[in-house]
Amino acid sequence: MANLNINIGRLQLKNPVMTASGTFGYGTEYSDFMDLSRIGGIFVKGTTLRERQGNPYPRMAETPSGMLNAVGLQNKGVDYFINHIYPTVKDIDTNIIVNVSGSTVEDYVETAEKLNSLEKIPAIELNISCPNVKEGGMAFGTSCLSAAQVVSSVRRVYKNELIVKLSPNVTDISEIALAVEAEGADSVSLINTLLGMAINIERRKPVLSTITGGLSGPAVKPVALRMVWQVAKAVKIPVIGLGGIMNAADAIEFMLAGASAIQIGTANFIDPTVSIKVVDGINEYLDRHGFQSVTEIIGALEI
Amino acid sequence: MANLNINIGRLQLKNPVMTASGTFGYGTEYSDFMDLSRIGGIFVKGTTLRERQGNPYPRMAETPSGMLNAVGLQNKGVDYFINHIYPTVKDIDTNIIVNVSGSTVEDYVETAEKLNSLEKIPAIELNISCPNVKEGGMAFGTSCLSAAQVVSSVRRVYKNELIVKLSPNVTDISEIALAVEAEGADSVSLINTLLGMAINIERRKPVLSTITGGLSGPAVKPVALRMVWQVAKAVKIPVIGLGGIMNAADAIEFMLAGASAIQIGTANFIDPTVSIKVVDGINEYLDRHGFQSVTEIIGALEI
Amino acid sequence: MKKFILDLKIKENRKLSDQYSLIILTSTEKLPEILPGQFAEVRIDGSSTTFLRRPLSIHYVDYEQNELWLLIQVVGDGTKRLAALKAEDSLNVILPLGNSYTEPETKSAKALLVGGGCGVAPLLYLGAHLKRSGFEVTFLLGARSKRDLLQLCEYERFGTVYTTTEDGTHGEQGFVTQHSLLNGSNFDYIYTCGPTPMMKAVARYAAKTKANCEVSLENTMACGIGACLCCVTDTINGHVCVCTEGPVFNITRLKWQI
Amino acid sequence: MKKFILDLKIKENRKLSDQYSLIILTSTEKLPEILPGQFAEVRIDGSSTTFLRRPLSIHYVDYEQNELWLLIQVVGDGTKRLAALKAEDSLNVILPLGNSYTEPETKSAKALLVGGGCGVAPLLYLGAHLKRSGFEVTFLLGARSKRDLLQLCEYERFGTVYTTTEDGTHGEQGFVTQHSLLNGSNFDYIYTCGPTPMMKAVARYAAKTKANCEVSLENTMACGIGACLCCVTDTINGHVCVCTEGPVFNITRLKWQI
Ligand SMILES: Cc1cc2nc3c(=O)[nH]c(=O)nc-3n(C[C@H](O)[C@H](O)[C@H](O)COP(=O)(O)OP(=O)(O)OC[C@H]3O[C@@H](n4cnc5c(N)ncnc54)[C@H](O)[C@@H]3O)c2cc1C
Ligand SMILES: Cc1cc2nc3c(=O)[nH]c(=O)nc-3n(C[C@H](O)[C@H](O)[C@H](O)COP(=O)(O)OP(=O)(O)OC[C@H]3O[C@@H](n4cnc5c(N)ncnc54)[C@H](O)[C@@H]3O)c2cc1C
Ligand SMILES: Cc1cc2nc3c(=O)[nH]c(=O)nc-3n(C[C@H](O)[C@H](O)[C@H](O)COP(=O)(O)O)c2cc1C
Ligand SMILES: Cc1cc2nc3c(=O)[nH]c(=O)nc-3n(C[C@H](O)[C@H](O)[C@H](O)COP(=O)(O)O)c2cc1C
Ligand code: FES
Ligand code: FES
Repeated sequence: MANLNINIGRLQLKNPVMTASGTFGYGTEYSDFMDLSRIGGIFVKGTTLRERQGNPYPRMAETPSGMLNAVGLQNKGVDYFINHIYPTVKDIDTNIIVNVSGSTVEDYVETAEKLNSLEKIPAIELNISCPNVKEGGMAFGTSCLSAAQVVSSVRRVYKNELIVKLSPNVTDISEIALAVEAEGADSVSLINTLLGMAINIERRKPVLSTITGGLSGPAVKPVALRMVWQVAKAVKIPVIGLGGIMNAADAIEFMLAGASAIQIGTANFIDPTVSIKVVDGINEYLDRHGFQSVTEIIGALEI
Repeated sequence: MANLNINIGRLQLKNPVMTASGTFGYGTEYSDFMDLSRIGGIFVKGTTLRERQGNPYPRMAETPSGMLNAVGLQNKGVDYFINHIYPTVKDIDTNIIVNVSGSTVEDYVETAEKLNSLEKIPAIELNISCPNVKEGGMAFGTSCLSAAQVVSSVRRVYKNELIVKLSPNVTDISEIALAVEAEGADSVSLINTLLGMAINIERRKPVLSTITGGLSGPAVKPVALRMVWQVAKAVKIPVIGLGGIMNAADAIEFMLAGASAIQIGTANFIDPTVSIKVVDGINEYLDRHGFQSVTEIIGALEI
Repeated sequence: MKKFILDLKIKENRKLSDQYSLIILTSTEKLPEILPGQFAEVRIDGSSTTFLRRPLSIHYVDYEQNELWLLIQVVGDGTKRLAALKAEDSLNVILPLGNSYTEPETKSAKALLVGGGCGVAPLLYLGAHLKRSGFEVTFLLGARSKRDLLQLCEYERFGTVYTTTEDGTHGEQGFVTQHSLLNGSNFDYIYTCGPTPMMKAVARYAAKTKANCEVSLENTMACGIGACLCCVTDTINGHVCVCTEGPVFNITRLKWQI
Repeated sequence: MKKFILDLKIKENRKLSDQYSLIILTSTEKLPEILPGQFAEVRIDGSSTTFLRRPLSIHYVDYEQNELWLLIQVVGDGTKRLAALKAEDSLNVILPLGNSYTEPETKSAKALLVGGGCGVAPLLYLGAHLKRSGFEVTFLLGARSKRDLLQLCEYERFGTVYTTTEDGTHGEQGFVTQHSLLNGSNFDYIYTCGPTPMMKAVARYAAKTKANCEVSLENTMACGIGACLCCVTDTINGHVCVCTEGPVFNITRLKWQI
C-alpha cells in the first residue's frame, strides 16, 4: 500500500482522485453508491452569484466516446449554497471545493468573497470558461488579459486555495496558465470542455438548444493530456488534470504528464463508483512498480 | 436521384464527397476496393518541396473513437510527385488535389509553383498546420499573420483553385479563415488534426516518437462541426468540411452546418469503401427529403 | 429511496415483435423496492457507438419470482444490443430512479391508464399496484398496428383493456384520444405515458373532464440521478430534472399549452 | 496482388488455451490466393474501446476445405472480441496484405523456421509452402510453457519440430536461440517471427552462420494498405511501410544492431 497523500498548495488530499464540477452534483447524489470519504475531493456544481435557470432543453447530446452538454450553469446561487447546501455537505470527510462561475469580474469576486468565510470549503475553483458578457461574450479564459483580470480581482478577496480552471479552446494554453499563475493562482485545473456541436439531420436543427455545447468524455482525453503536459512544463504551481479519465490507467497518464491530482467527470455517469476504482487502481499500479508514494509519478514521463 | 454536382469556386465536383490528405494515399491504394471515379475528389498526401523521411516509429496511437498520428509529412518531394506519381494518377476520372506542406513560406511557394503547370491538378490544398521553422516552430495556421503571409505568397504564383486547410488548434478559427480569405484563398477546408498525446504507463513514455501528434476520427467530429459552422458563417468563400466523418449522416451534418463539400479521412482505414457509401447515403437522404440538388442542403440548418 | 447498482442476470429475452423485446431479469439477491413509474439506467456493453447508459422504465416487478421486466423498443444501437442479449448474460443497471405515479386519494376513484407505443411499459406495473390497492383500473392502449400491441393478456390481469390502432387491425381505429370510451365514462385519475403529442392530447382530455392527470416524460439523460442537470423540463417552478423530480409530473406543474 | 474486403464466416472458433484461439474461417466463394507471411486487417465489431482494424497473420490456408485460419493471442479488447466469436458469426477482413517470405533459390536449401509466442502463426503456412516446393523444413518453436505450444501436430505435417520452453515443460529449457539444434546443424535459410528480442537473437545467429534470414516485423498499423504511412520501420533505404514493403524483411535491409 503506497502513500497516496498529496498536497495541492495548502490543500491536503488523502489521494489525488477528485470528481469534476457539474458531473457529481454536490456529492450527496452519489452517496448511495460509494463512500464519499474515500476520494480526495469533490468539486461541486458551478455556482454563481445569483440563481440561474440554465439553458432550455435539450441540453445534452451523445457523441462518439463523449457527450456535449449545454447545462448553462443552472444553480440556485451562492447564498442558497451557503444556507442550504453547505450544511448538508460540510461534514463529508473529504475536500469540498466550490466551482465559481460568473458573467462579470464583479460576479466572480462577490461569489468568492462569500465563500471565503466557509470553514469547510478549503478552496474554490474559478471556472473561467464562462462568457464575459461585458466583452461580447468571449470566454474569460480565452485571452491572457481577461483571464488575468478575473484572477487578480478574485485573488485580492479570496484567502484560501485558489484553483483556476482553464479553457481548452485556445491556441496556447500555457500562455493562459502563466498569466493566471502571475496573478496569484495557487494551482490550475484543466481541461474544461471543448466547444462542439451536433445536428439532427432529420429535423435539420442543432441538437442542443444553444447550438454549441461543451464536449467531454474519453474523446477529449488525448487533447486534455497534451494540454496538461504543456502546462505542467510551463508553470511552477501544481496542475490538476482532467478530461476523459475513465479508469486508473487514464489517471496515471495525466499524473505522468505532470498533474499532481486528477478529476473525474463524465465517467461518473457511466459508473458512479469509478472514482473509488481509480483510487484502487492507482494504488495497485504504484505497488506493482515499486513506488512508495504517489508523488513519485508526478511528471515522471521519460522523454 | 438528386443532382449531386457541386462547384467549389472553379472546381467542379461530381459529388461533394472527397477523401482527406494523408488518409487515402494517392488513391491508387484503394483502387482494388472501389471505383475511384465515383467520388468527387482525392486529396493526395502532404507534398513538400524536398523528400522527407517523416518521424521515427512509433507514429500512431489508437484513442477512444480516434487515433493520433505523427507521420510527419513523409513523402518523396514535389519533383518525384510530378515525374513519377502524377503520370499514374492523372487519368483517374476525378479531381486530384495536392496537399502542399512546407517549413518556410518559400517552400510552399516553390512547391505550389511547380504544381501550377500540371494540367490535371485543378487545385492545391495548402496545409498551414505545419510548423514554421523560422518562427520557432509555431504552426503557420495558428496566427492570422503567418497564415495570411503564406497564403498571399502562394496566391501570387498559383493560378488554379487555392484551398487553404485550417488548423483547429486555435482560439478563434473564423479569424484565421477571414485572414486567408482576404489574401485570396478560393476556399477553406477544415479541420486538420487536433494536437493530442498518449502515454504508455507501463513504460512511462509517450506512445509517439514525437510525444504529441494529431488527433483524428469521430472523437473530433463535434469540434470540427462547430468550427465549420463558425467559419461558414464568417466567410463568403466555400467551405470544405472534415473531421471524423464516418457515414452519410455525419457528412450531411457538415453540409447543413455550411460545408459545400466534405472530406473523409480516418474512416477510410476502417472501411476503404466508406466514401462510396457516403455518396449513396447523401443521395438517399436528398431523395427522401425531396431535395432536387445537394446544393439545397448547404447551410440549411434551421436555428 | 436507496439506489443500487446491480448486475442482474437475464432469465429470458423474449422477442415480442420486430421491434419489441421483453427482457426478464433476475438476481441472486432479493430485488429492492421499486415504485410504479420509476426507471433504471442500463449500461450498454459492446456497442462502439453507445457511450452513455440508457434510461428504461420498469415494466413490471414480480417479487414472488424475483423478476424485473424491461420492455425494449429497438430504435438505435443501444436498444439493439439489449434486444440481442441472451439468457444468462448479465446486465448492469442503476435503480430505482425517479419519482413514481401517485395513487388516487379516494378509494372509489376510477383510474384510466393511457399508453402509446413503448409508453405502455410503466403502465403494467402501475396497473398492478393500483389493482392491489383496490382501485378500478382501465387500460387504453394505442399502437400503430396490431403487432405493436404487446402482451395484452398481462394488462388484462389488472384491469379492463381497450385498444386503438392507427390501421384498425385491433380495437378501434384511430388514436387513443379518439376512443369511444372517452365519450361515456368518467375517470378521476388519468395516468399516461407515450409520445408527447399523445400525452398532450390526453392532458387536454383530462383538463376538460377535470380528471387528475399524471404524465411520464422522456428526456435526454446523462446520469439519471440528478447530478448532471442535463434532463430538465420547464415547470411552473422553473427548470427541474426529469430524472429526479420526474419522470412523472402532474400536468398542473408543467407549462404545456393545453 | 489484388486485395479484397470479405465477410468471412466463422466455421469454428477453437479455444486452444487460456490465451490462444484458432479461428477457422470460410467463404461461400473461393478464397483468393494468399502467400505465406501475408496478413489480414480484421474489423472488430462490438467493442467500445477498439476503433481501428487489427492486423493478424494468415496462419494457414486450406484451399481444399476453402478454410482460412487465424491464430489469436488475447492481449486486449480487440483480440478478446475475436476470441469470443461463435460459429456462423461473420468477420470482415481485408486481405491479402503485405509481402511474403521468399523461397530459397536453390532446391537443396535447408530451411529453419523459428517462432516464438504468437509469432508462430505465419510459420505454419510458410512451412506448408516450403514443403510443397520440396524443401527440407525444420521448425524451432519457443514458448513460455508447454500450454503455450499450440497444435504442434499441425507443424509436424510439414517438417521436423523442435521446441523450447522457458520453464522446461516441453522440449529444451530456455530460449529458442539456446536450442542445441543450432550448435550442430547448418541452415541456409532462416525465417523467423516473434518478439523483437527473439528475432534479433535469431538474426545474430543467422549472421554468424551466414544463413539468409527473413524476419516478420510487427508495427502499429492504421490502414494496412500503404495509405497512412503510420507503420514505418527504418531500413537502409530509409523509412518504409511494414504493411506494404513488409511485414517480411531480409535482415540485410534492416538497420538492426546485430
Ligand atoms: C424515463 C425514461 C424511460 C424510458 N423507458 C423506456 C422503455 O421502457 N423502453 C424503451 O424501449 N425505451 C424507453 N425509453 C427511451 C430509451 O431510453 C431510448 O429509446 C434509448 O435511450 C435509445 O437508445 P439507442 O441507443 O437504442 O438509440 P440512439 O441511437 O441513441 O437514439 C435513437 C433515438 O433515441 C433517443 N435517445 C438517445 N439517447 C437517449 C437518452 N439517453 N435518453 C432519451 N432518449 C435518448 C435519440 O434522440 C434518438 O431519437 C425511456 C426513456 C426515458 C427518459
Ligand atoms: C503484421 C502483423 C501480424 C500480426 N499477427 C498476429 C497474429 O497472427 N495473431 C495475433 O494474435 N496477433 C497478431 N498481431 C498482433 C495483433 O495485431 C495485436 O495483438 C492486436 O492488434 C492487439 O489488439 P487488442 O485490441 O487485443 O489489444 P490492444 O488493447 O489494442 O493492445 C494490446 C497490445 O497490442 C498492441 N497493439 C494495439 N494495436 C495494435 C496494432 N494496430 N498493431 C500492432 N500492435 C497493436 C498494443 O501496443 C498493446 O501492447 C500481428 C500484428 C502485426 C502488425
Ligand atoms: C454535464 C456537465 C456539466 C458541467 N458543469 C461544469 C461546471 O458547472 N463548471 C465547470 O467548471 N465545469 C463543468 N463541466 C466540465 C467538467 O467539470 C470537466 O471539466 C469536463 O467535463 C472534462 O472532464 P471529463 O471529460 O472527465 O468529463 C461540466 C461537464 C459536464 C459533462
Ligand atoms: C495518418 C494521417 C495522415 C495525415 N496526413 C495529412 C497531411 O499530410 N496533410 C494534411 O493536411 N492533413 C493530413 N492529415 C489530416 C487529415 O487530412 C484530416 O484533416 C484529419 O485526419 C481529420 O479528418 P478525419 O477525422 O476524417 O480523419 C492526416 C491524417 C491522418 C490520420
Ligand atoms: S440525467 Fe443527469 S440530472 Fe437528470
Ligand atoms: S498501416 Fe497504413 S501505411 Fe502501413
